[in-house]
Amino acid sequence: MSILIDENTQLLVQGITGREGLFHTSQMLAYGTRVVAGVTPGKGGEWVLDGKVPVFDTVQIAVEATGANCSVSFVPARFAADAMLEASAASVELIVCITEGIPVQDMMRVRRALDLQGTRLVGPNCPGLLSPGASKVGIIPGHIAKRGKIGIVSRSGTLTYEVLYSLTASGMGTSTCVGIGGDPVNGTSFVDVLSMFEEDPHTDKVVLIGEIGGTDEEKAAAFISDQMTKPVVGFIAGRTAPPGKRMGHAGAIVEGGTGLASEKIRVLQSAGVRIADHPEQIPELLQ
Amino acid sequence: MSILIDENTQLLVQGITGREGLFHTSQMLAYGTRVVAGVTPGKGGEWVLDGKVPVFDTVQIAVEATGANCSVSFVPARFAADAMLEASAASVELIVCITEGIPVQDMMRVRRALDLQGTRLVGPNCPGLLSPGASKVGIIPGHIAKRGKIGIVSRSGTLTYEVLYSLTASGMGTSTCVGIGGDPVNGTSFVDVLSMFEEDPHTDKVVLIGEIGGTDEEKAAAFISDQMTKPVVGFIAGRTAPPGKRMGHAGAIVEGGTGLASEKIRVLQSAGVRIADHPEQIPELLQ
Amino acid sequence: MKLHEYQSKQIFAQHGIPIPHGRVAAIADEVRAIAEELGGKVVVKSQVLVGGRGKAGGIRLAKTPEDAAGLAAKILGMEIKGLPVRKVLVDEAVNIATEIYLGITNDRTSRCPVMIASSEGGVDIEEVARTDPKKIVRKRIDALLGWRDYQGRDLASAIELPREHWRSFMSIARGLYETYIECDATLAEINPLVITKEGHLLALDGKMVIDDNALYRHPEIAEMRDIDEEEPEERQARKFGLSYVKLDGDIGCLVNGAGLAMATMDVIKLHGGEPANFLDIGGGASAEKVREALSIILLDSNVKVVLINIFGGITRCDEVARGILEALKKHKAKLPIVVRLVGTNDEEGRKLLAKADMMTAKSLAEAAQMAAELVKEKAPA
Amino acid sequence: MKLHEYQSKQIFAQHGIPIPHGRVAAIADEVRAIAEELGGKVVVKSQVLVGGRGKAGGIRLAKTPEDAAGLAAKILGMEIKGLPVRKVLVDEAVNIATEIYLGITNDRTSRCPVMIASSEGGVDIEEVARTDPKKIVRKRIDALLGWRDYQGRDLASAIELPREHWRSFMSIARGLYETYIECDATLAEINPLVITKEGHLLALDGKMVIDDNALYRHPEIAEMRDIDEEEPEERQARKFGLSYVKLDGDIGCLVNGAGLAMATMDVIKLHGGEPANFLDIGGGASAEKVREALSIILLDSNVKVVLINIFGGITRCDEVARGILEALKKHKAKLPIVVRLVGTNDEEGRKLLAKADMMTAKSLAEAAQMAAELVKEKAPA
Repeated sequence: MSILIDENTQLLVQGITGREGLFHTSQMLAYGTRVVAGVTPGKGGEWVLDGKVPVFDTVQIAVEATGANCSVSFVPARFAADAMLEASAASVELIVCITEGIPVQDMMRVRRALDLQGTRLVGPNCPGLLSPGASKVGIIPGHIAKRGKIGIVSRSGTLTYEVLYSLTASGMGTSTCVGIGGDPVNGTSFVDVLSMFEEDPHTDKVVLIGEIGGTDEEKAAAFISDQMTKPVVGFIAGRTAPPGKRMGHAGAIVEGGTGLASEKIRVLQSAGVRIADHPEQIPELLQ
Repeated sequence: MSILIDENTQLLVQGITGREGLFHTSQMLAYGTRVVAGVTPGKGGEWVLDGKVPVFDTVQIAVEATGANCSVSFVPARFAADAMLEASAASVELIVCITEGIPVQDMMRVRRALDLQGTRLVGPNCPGLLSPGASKVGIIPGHIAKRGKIGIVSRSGTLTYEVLYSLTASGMGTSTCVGIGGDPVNGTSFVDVLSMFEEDPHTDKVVLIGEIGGTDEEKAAAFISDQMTKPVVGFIAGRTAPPGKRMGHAGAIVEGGTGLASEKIRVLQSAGVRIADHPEQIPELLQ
Repeated sequence: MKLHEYQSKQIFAQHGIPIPHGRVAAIADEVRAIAEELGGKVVVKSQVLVGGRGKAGGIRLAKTPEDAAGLAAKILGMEIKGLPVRKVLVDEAVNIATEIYLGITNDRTSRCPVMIASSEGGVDIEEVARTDPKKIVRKRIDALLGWRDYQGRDLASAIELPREHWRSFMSIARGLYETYIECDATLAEINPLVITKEGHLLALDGKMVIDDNALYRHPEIAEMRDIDEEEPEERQARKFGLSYVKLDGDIGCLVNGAGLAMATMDVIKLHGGEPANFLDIGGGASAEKVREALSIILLDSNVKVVLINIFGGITRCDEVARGILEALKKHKAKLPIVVRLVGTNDEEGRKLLAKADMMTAKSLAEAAQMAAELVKEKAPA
Repeated sequence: MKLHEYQSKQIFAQHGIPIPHGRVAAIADEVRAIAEELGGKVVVKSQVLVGGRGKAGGIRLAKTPEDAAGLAAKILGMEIKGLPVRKVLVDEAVNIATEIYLGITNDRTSRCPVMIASSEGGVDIEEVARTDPKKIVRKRIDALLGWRDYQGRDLASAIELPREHWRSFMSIARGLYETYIECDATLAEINPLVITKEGHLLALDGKMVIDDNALYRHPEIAEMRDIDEEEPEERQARKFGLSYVKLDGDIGCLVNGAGLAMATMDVIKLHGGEPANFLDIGGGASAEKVREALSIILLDSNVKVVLINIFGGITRCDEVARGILEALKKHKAKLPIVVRLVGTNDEEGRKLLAKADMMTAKSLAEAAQMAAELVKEKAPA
């Protein structure tokens, strides 16, 4: 019915008493997500949202008290790395980090540490996850999607909403929508999510929304070509973007010719992915 | 016939052109060990010991050129951590580090990194390995042992020779003698070696030589009690040693009551290990 | 954030990397004095944040202090790729025997830092990477373990550096790694790293890019920002936390989210239009932020039509509408504006805008098409 | 290598850990001056490298500078556990509300550093560990990832530290970790870490032990060694790279290898003897090193018999024999010596010693038995 999150997801919100944390917690509760705990250091013992969610000082105490198995983090960028490591150390299985603006060297260390611990991370700088009708973890507007059999994975935020919106408008439903985030170093990749959708009996077709930069789309193309049986429709943002400000010679050497939208579209098409010219064309290509 | 090393071990010597490296390489060659390469930065291209062993600048080049699968290191303490990491990065499977005096914080980092890479380390501050008649990796005098069915594992150096010597004098032979070293943080533990001996069809009985400090003997006792079928004879050095200079309260708290010879002897005896009063008594207990 | 050569080299020197003696100057007389101090023979190097300074004549060798002052006067009047030269670095001239390359950057594919070396340093390093990739050697660095000396030796060996320079090379590689880590750089590069005829290694040129997200923990580096080098629009955008890139077209775009902003540009182009900019107002923008964003677009004289595309999630459409109205009031703009608002509080937003004179679109495609047609209508036939 | 309290606290302060104002002094007049500077009310603390200073009267509160000078005069004349007090630390007196504990050391079982905290700081922390182990909280630290702030919060929460002190506690924990790492400490401990009545956290006492193997990279710490605090024999041993511990018995032991040295002591005891020392000459000892080792033993007036047990591996028996002969010649010793030499070049070694008047044994057991009997023979019946 969904991947990564479902009705049984017991959610902990890191940074729950901040403006964004509080607002989106109320949205998630309203959607039906089981938000069992919040964490804000120094505010342990309080309750927020009319006494619906208890707040704890540390993730460890929150997990011990509530059995939370998933965390979503709205913690400010300068404390975000620590928050992810804290959740991982407390054996939270899935961490969804919404925070944007985390220094890339922090993320390189965090990603390595989380891999060693075996913790799955989605994000950072991502809109999170939505399994329509079951659970919402993050900030994707719930009302724009309905339950169905299309899996969506995206590096983008609002562009994803655009696609969800046009799917719903065309009468199509979604199994799970996964925003993996657009940062240079993040957790879960396209390939990770594609392989989950391939295994998921409740997903029939997949939408992949990529953008310029990096090689995640190229790896996805290789995976689709080698291991996927389900049809994939794609959109790559940035066809008209000017070549990015280059990072010296080293950047050019490391990135080589990769990262261009045209190249990503080419390899995805070779892998059998139907590429939309614009986001609102996706429902048509899924039919 | 042996564990860890045998006739097929292809040895690389790190620090081969130093005084100790060179002397012990000649000893190992004389014993029949297949020493295929040496490494000393800046001396790549030279040959040592009458042209018997080629020297390379880096471990990576040496491994590529010779297929070495085991390394023994005589590199001075301040460069030893780097040497182990270098060998591990070059995919050497077994590293034997003879060097003593390596800072303990270096070893904590090295051990963690080697574990992540899946590299086995014996030592540091150890005499190495001897599989009589097959291979010698390290500095254990080869002539004092003969091939047989007794496995030896020890935290000590010369005390191990003492035991080997008295075994040989009593007509007993050794499958493999493993000196794991006495440093607070090292690689292979008693339990690691005991489980290899337990699996080794050519080892009938095992000698364990421990000493005061740490909890390695206690863990060995638990393993012997739970999983070993082969008889084990032990000796623990330091029964008369004065309580060590304590490392503040933290040391006392961390170490607790552990580390004393009397306690180690007690738990080993409870696990069915026969404990010798003095090293030369070991052959008698093995009969 | 890019650093100038002279700033990068000063930081390198703090981490034990040898650099030529030299100082920065903004007027020719100072250059003469510095050249005298340095013994006469110097290199005068324009300090602008673009590549290709040498080919543009922005790097010149001077044989005497007089000569240096003359060249500096010329260079300080130049523009390189549109950027006026406001400072020059005056470095002692060195006798170059060999030029090699050493750099460190993030490898996003393997999610770790990577150190890169080549025996073929100098301006053509990227050409080498294309035509002779074996000459480019990389060492990935474990993000937790950090740089290890043996890796420097591996690189030195792989680029066939003569052994007498290994120790010095390893020390420079260590220093470059420390620079990269301690400054939160995304790039730290020495090109060329020269071996002088006297047999010393020296970082002749240096380049650093700092992770903007990490500047909060490096106030001393943040202060190095050279605002003279920014487009005024970009400076204004940065001030309000907006992500803005100026482009060549005539349809100004205001969008929330980078992916959606790029997709909007793509769809404009698909309908025959040309975007005048990339502008992402980010998530949860306030009316004030929207006002400033729209102001930047309205002040761009190339812009003929404005397209506003907002998909409200964290961002509230009513807040966006308020910001639009404030900007219009402030600038009394007469430009045609196409607006598409969907998502959180979109009804309220549309109501607010109903009073203003602007076109509304239901879909992104429709909005782009409208904008493109408006431009054509305005164009002289 | 142990550091004094005042040295440890100075290092702590360099890493941002708040400590009381204070200075060290060696004479009572200085103490008066320091006390005046600090405002009169001070604590005078003996600086010796043993525990139990407080119980021994080596830590005293002074109400006036005069009082401080008087107490210092007394303390500077004391011996604590056999160690003469040569310096006192004069610290401002603080108003203590609560005493907690914070320390970091190596956990050899899990092969990583471990930070330890307790709400029950002060002299009885080990008693707490025994009787109420739940009051002692530990945090293991990933050797590659290092200390993370959330761990400090976990500790603060676990010891039920009032929330207003968390930020300060986390900063101290971070500072203590940095101290431990940057000094290659095997222990860095604050006991007590006090909360003053004014609500500040302050490291009232400090202890550090540095890894001797890492001293080469900390010359500034190596210079802090207080040679007044060492036994002369141990100082001499350290000078020559020997590992020596003085004991209470009368059989001097000279052995190669720590394990064998301990086993030798065990076997001596098994035969009714009492070792006078632990002495490991290490691997591959030169004649000079052996000479110095034997000299230390021969100069110990408690020693009645010497037992030399060498199992040659790297160590060459002929080299050992040469060292023995040199020492005997130098000291003209008349003590009975039992020698057991086996291994590399043992024939040559035994030949060299044949000329000297000493007993040889074939096994360790035999050597120990001989030594023990010789002591009994020499003892007055």
